[in-house]
Amino acid sequence: MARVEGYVEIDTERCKGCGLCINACPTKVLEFDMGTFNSKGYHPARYKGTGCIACGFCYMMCPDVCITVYRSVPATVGK
Amino acid sequence: MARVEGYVEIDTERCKGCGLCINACPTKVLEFDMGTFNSKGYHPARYKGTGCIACGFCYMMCPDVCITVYRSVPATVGK
Amino acid sequence: MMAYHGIVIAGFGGQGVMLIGQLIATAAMLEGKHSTWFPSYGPEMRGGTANCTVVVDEKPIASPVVETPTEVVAMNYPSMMKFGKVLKSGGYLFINSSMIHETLDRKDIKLISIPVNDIADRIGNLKVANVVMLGAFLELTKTVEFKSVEEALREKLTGRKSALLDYNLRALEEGAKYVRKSMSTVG
Amino acid sequence: MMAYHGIVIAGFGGQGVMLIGQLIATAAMLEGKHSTWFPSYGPEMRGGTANCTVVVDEKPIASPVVETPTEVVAMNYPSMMKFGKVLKSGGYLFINSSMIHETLDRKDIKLISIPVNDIADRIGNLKVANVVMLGAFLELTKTVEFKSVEEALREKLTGRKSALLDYNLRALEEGAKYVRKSMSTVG
Amino acid sequence: MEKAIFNPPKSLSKREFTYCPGCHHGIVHRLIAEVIDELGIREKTVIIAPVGCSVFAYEFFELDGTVAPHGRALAVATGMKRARPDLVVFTYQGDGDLAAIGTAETIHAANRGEKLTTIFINNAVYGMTGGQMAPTTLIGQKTTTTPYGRNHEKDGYPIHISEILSTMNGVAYLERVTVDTPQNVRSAKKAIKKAFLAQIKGLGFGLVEVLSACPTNWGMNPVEAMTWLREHMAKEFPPKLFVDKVGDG
Amino acid sequence: MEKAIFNPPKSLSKREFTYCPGCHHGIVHRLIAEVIDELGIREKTVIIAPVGCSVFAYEFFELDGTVAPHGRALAVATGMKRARPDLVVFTYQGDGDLAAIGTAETIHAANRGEKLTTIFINNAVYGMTGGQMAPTTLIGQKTTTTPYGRNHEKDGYPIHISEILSTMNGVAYLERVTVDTPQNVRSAKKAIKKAFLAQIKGLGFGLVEVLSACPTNWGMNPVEAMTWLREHMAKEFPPKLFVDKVGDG
Amino acid sequence: MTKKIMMKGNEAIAEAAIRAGCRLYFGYPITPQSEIAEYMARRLPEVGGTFLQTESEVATVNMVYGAACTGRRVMTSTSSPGFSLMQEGISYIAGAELPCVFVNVVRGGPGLGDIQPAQGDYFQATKGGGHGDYRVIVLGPSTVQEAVDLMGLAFDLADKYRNPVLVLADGLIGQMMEPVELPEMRDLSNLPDHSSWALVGAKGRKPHKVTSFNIDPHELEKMNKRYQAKYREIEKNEKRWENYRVEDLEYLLVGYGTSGRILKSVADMARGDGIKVGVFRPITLWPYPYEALAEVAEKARFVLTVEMSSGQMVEDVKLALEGRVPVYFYGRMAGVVPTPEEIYRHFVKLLEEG
Amino acid sequence: MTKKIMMKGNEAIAEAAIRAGCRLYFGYPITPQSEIAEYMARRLPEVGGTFLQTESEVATVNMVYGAACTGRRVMTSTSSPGFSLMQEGISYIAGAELPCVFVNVVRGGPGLGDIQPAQGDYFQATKGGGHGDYRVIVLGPSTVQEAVDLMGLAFDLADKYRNPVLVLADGLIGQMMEPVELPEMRDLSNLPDHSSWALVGAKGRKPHKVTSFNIDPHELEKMNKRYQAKYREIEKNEKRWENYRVEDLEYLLVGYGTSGRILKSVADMARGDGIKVGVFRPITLWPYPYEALAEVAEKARFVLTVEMSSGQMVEDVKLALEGRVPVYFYGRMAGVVPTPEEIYRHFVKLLEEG
Ligand SMILES: Cc1ncc(C[n+]2csc(CCOP(=O)(O)OP(=O)(O)O)c2C)c(N)n1
Ligand SMILES: Cc1ncc(C[n+]2csc(CCOP(=O)(O)OP(=O)(O)O)c2C)c(N)n1
Ligand code: SF4
Ligand code: SF4
Ligand code: SF4
Ligand code: SF4
Ligand code: SF4
Ligand code: SF4
Ligand SMILES: [Mg+2]
Ligand SMILES: [Mg+2]
Repeated sequence: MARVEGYVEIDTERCKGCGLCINACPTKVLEFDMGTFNSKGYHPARYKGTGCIACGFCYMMCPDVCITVYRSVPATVGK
Repeated sequence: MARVEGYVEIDTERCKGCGLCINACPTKVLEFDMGTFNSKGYHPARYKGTGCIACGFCYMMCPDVCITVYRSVPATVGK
Repeated sequence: MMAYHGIVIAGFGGQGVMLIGQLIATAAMLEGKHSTWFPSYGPEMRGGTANCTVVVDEKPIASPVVETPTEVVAMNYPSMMKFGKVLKSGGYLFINSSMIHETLDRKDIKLISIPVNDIADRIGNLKVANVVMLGAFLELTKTVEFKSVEEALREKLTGRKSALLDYNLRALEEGAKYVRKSMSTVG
Repeated sequence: MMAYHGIVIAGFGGQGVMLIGQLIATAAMLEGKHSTWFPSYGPEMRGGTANCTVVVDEKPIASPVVETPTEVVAMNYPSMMKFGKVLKSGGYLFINSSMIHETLDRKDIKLISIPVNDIADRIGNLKVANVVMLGAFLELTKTVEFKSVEEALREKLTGRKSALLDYNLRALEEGAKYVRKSMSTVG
Repeated sequence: MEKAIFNPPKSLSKREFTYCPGCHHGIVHRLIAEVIDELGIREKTVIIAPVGCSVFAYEFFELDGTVAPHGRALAVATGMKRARPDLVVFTYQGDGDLAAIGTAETIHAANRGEKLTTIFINNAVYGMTGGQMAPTTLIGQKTTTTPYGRNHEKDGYPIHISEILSTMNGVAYLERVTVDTPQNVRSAKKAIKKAFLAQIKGLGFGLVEVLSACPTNWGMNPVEAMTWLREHMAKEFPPKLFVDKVGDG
Repeated sequence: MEKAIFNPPKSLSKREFTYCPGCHHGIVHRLIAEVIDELGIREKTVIIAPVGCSVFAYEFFELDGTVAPHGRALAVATGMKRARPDLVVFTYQGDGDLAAIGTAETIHAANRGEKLTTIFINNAVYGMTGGQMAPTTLIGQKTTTTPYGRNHEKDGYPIHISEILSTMNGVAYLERVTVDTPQNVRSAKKAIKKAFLAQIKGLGFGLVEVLSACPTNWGMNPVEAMTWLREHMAKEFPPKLFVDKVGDG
Repeated sequence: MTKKIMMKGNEAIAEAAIRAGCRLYFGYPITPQSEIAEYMARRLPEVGGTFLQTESEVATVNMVYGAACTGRRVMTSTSSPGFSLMQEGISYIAGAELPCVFVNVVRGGPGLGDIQPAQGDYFQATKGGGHGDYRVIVLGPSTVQEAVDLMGLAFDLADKYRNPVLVLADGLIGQMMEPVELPEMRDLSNLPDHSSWALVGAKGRKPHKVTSFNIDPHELEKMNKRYQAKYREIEKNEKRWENYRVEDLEYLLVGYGTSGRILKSVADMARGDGIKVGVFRPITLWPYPYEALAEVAEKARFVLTVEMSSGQMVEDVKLALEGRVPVYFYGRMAGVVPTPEEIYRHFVKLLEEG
Repeated sequence: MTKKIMMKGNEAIAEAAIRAGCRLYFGYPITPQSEIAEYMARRLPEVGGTFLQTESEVATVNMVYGAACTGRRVMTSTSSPGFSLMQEGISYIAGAELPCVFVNVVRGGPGLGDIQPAQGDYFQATKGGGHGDYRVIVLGPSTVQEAVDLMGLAFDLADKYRNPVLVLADGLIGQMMEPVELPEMRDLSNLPDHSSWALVGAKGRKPHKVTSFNIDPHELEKMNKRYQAKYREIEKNEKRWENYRVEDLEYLLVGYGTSGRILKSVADMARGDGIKVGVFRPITLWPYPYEALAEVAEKARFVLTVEMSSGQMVEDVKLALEGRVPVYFYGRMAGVVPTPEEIYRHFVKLLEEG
């Protein structure tokens, strides 16, 4: 069966850099954005850009409701 | 075996006429003294005078600690 | 009759002193008078001493408490000793002579002894001893009228309790009768 | 140097603003001066904004609160905006330029920008960024002497923490050095 | 020669009880005093009385004593015992006191395993204040605040304090007893003794729940009340040994 | 075409949480909001926030709400529900709030079988006030008021609220859960839904105890805290379904 | 005119509350006011209301908080120790601006004290027994009839100002029987509308939040200023008192509640002896009728304040008079009710002493 | 002279209590005073004392009651809402005449309020937040050093009078750090002897009974008279205050605790401008130093009272002055601490208006 393709949007201003999403992601496609501080002073989480399977684990573990997970309809329609 | 002989003393001023001793006495040798009121306005309990076996039931059930139970040394020494 | 009555009614809990106080106060109200009733209990949970203060007046009652009662009803010995002392000079002291065998050493009051338990026993219901006392009380003090107390009794004794009404009415009457008969003995 | 200092030190929780305030107050005490330190926290449980007020004076301090601080240390942008505004005219505003990229639009104050995070990073311990700031602060305001702060640090960092002493002493010095070098740029 | 074989214990004071005729409070007082006499601890025992019909209990014993605010006897006892661990401290509490307003103090003293003893008088009613519903009032039971009978939808269920406490590590002795017959009085006394021993031996918290009659507020004579206790209360609250870390001897 | 398959529930307000990074309070808030969305009860649901780190919870939901005095959320909720039985009322409470100062209110609301739902955040510590011992603090755990580790002789034992409540007739749903993995988050959500259903169906009191991490006061990073929760807290407080009168479907 | 009936104060208070539209009662028994709860337990189910006996007074006050959040009329009653336990909750209720009614039937204190009538809780009632700057409207009835009337007023004021109202009675008012006339039943559909703030589900509107909390002191100060403005408004509108035989007074007696009523007997006695004595009886204890008192007291040679306490309201009397008239005090404590005679004796002694 | 150290007010209070011989602490955490409990938890075991974190403030106050029954020095500390919950217990403690010490580190109210420094609990503290006629000795420190000194005094007064003593601080005193000198450790064997009444087992003597209860109002009134006699004695002996630059004053500022201390800055500012301003700072809030205040205030054109409340102590100022000097009030509420500058601006406005 074809692997589901997905992607996530992270509200980086809301993010507190706790890392629970990164820890939970089975495909390891999330990371800290070490290059920026948000206005609260945290390094927010960021999607590496590919490899998300839209499992929702990151959403489920995020204590600050920063993450929206999308399921893309396979390939046909562009991002 | 000879039946134990006993007798009871009742502090009639303390008595509230609840009847629990009378109810508990296995030999039915206690009764209300209907002829008098104590200063609290109750008919106190009274020992009929004979038949007590010094079982202590009346003492045990009396909520107002009015009763002292004596065991007489059989017959020899008078009351 | 005087307009103001400050009455203390006292006895053991269970002797019905509260009830007769309430009957007087209610009867007064029915007559368009002002009245107050106020209870007081001793330290015992139940069965201890209890008393109530009833004030009846033609005008609004400022103080429901009474320092020197105009009448005292004592259903037992401790009550007589306690409240007999503060009774106003010239006032009535009603005592339950079924239970009080001593008398109070005061010459300036009117002492009325009524064997209310015995009378009630004769009526057939020991519980109305208090109402016997009330009958005696009313007969002498005229605080309120008998018919007002009867009305108050009728209002109180409804439903299952209505069976008791007759006993109470008899008691009222017997109490009154007793003092009428023994009037001559009153100092 | 003036005798009275009313200093506000502000930043995120975790940036160590409370500690440097305490170090100033303690150093002042060691010099026989009077001092007070008072903290204030934002609504967040942790990691929110926090600030403290330090007063140093030659005479007993009546008010530990300060309406118009003589010096403000702002470790982040919101702190600069909030406390920069109330800084006394002619006062010092120290800002952490590692995190604050804007400046405050006031001409009547002395604005000192120090990239304390970067300096601390260079020293090898990001946690001493606050002490870098303290070094800069002392170098310019002379509120207390360096050696008193060193003494305060030595008292604070005992046991397991004594390993950190060197980092802190370096940080103090680097902060001071940085402003000495950039002195010429101060308006 | 004659011998008084049953007579008032020394640890009781001479004051007459203020309880109603036939009230079980008096029986339990006597048992406590006997136990204190037998353990020889009168001179180091302190009683904490509750607010309830037994509010005067601190006067009824020949012991140092005080009366706690309603429901707080176990907090007062905790403070006292922590201040003077050498004392034997016990509380005497009704169901309103211990299981309604004092719930938190009861649960936490027990859960902490305070070295204290509690005699808990469960009479399914608020005696002192004139017969209102207690937390232990039975379903269907009429009281002045459940004039139509206790209804679990409106008034909730009877609370089972001993069952609750039985889940706790801190409890060293816990038993529910009755004093409705001479035999049961004897067992109740044994339980009370063990609840004191749990404290004296430093094992933890000891509590004896005594199902007790309140003839006055139940509207029964003392003998009827005994029967009602047996036939109704003991059904809802079965006498039982819940915890015994004291053992025998 | 793309579809947001996981996105913030409507019953949450837009306000950012004031919790520390990695604090589980936020996860549980989201679950509650999802459940309210799914049950379609947002417009008749009222939240009672506690005093504790979640004191702002009444601002975090798009619901009518209030904050109760510390420990009294279930009394406030009882008053509200009795006044308006048509509302869905829930409390959200910490371990200090629900199991220390609020013990009596908790026990009696549950025992009465109030038609209420409670989400109980057990994080073994007083978060808001800076990490003091909670009634649920583990033996040996260091907190600011047990600087030498909790010692049962001095500080008592951890209290097991769910075990206590499980003895009560009034309880219709009772489960202890964790939110330490996506799978457990999913189960926790189911439990929360059932605790609401217990209320909605009029069955009685529903409570879900959520073992939660307090990284800040535990002195760990959020990921370490998860592990500690699993390895220590869940040993003392095993996740378990205690009471389910709701059934399936 | 409705018929007069003989009623115990406590029961009259309960019935008056029901007639004022109260359908929610939460309470924990305590002498000398348990008859209020008992009456409610019997009567509320008859009118579709809800009675709940709570586990404690702490629970009670918070249940009242919760019920008041819905905007429905709710009350509780207690006596001194129980009222002390409610102080935290009352502070919250005042801060959250919730309308509700408390009755404290005061007994002898401090501590467990006794169960007799007293007035030792005046400070607690009027100056705020709880923490923070808040006010409770306090009404002090002196007869059973007035207790009935003030219960209705209490609910109306609570609703009007979204503020807790306390009826401060004493054991005598609670326990005594007097003839009363009861008001008609209020039409429930006609009670004040609280839909703009009540918590009843955020249906088709923004959520309502009820709170006494704000972490930002400047925001919290704004809330406090709102409360204070309301309190000034109440002070302006709601002061109530009774003057008795004050027209030509030379001496003034001041008392509230039971002692206030007893003072009328004292005034009558004095006037019987030709001494012109009047009585000022505050009915609202907060807001205190300072100006009205000052006005009648100006003419007095001295003022004698009588309380069933060690002297609490007397501070308000002094605040009203600011030293312009000598203020004396006579009190009985701990449940002892002074008789008119003893007060009069004390008054005469003061007269004679100069 | 002992060495000065920099200490947080809360910790200094705790250490001062220990040095005063307190070995028993019961408490429930609440901001802004939890450091007292935390310090005690760490420190008491070191000196053989007992720390217990309680399940609530209601439990706390009753544990204090129980511990105090043994005659040992015991204390607790809390902040506003927690102190409200203790009111019933404090009334019992006062009635039972038990010595013990309370600390209330006041925060913004009412209700949940906030956690910033405030003085809104003055009425509750000084007029009796609980029921009945009782008094608590109330001490109001204005610096960390004074908090230390008053803790020692608090224990001594508690023992001397067998009465609860309250140290009424505010969040600023609790949270701030200042240099302090600590007293020496008290010799525990030398503390006051309570063996004549304490509950420690009736060994070879009649049982002791500790109680606030008497069912007979006349007996209870006797107990109350005993309390009142003691209160008069305390009023006679224990009033304390500070005068600051009052010798030649033309205007007087009055404040206690934190606001009292801030007023000294205001007086300095005014004197800088040539205006002769003095400050009166009561240290005992009960008994209130009425006479001392009246004495310095007589000379003033007006008095300005400043509090971190809506105006509570100002009533005592008015009671002291009885209208002889105009009394104005300036207050900030809810946790806002006024600055010397804003107070001075207000003062100048009054000057100009008046
Ligand atoms: C704070 C407080 N609330 C209420 C009361 C009134 N009160 C006195 S005893 C009591 C309950 C008594 O019932 P229980 O504890 O079961 O004891 P019992 O009289 O049945 O032995 C109550 C509610 C009080 N004294 N103090
Ligand atoms: C009467 C009262 N006592 C104490 C406090 C202080 N206080 C606020 S929150 C809290 C405990 C918080 O712990 P918990 O309930 O476990 O919630 P958490 O912060 O851990 O989520 C305490 C003691 C208070 N606000 N009110
Ligand atoms: S949805 Fe799943 S795969 Fe995608 S980022 Fe989140 S956790 Fe990773
Ligand atoms: S879980 Fe949420 S808050 Fe934490 S790092 Fe990820 S996006 Fe940020
Ligand atoms: S001792 Fe036994 S036999 Fe004797 S009177 Fe008592 S109960 Fe009856
Ligand atoms: S049991 Fe005691 S109180 Fe009752 S009747 Fe017998 S002697 Fe009297
Ligand atoms: S009321 Fe009940 S519990 Fe109280 S003394 Fe009487 S019988 Fe005993
Ligand atoms: S202190 Fe703990 S419980 Fe509170 S917000 Fe922070 S992590 Fe969460
Ligand atoms: Mg009971
Ligand atoms: Mg917690």
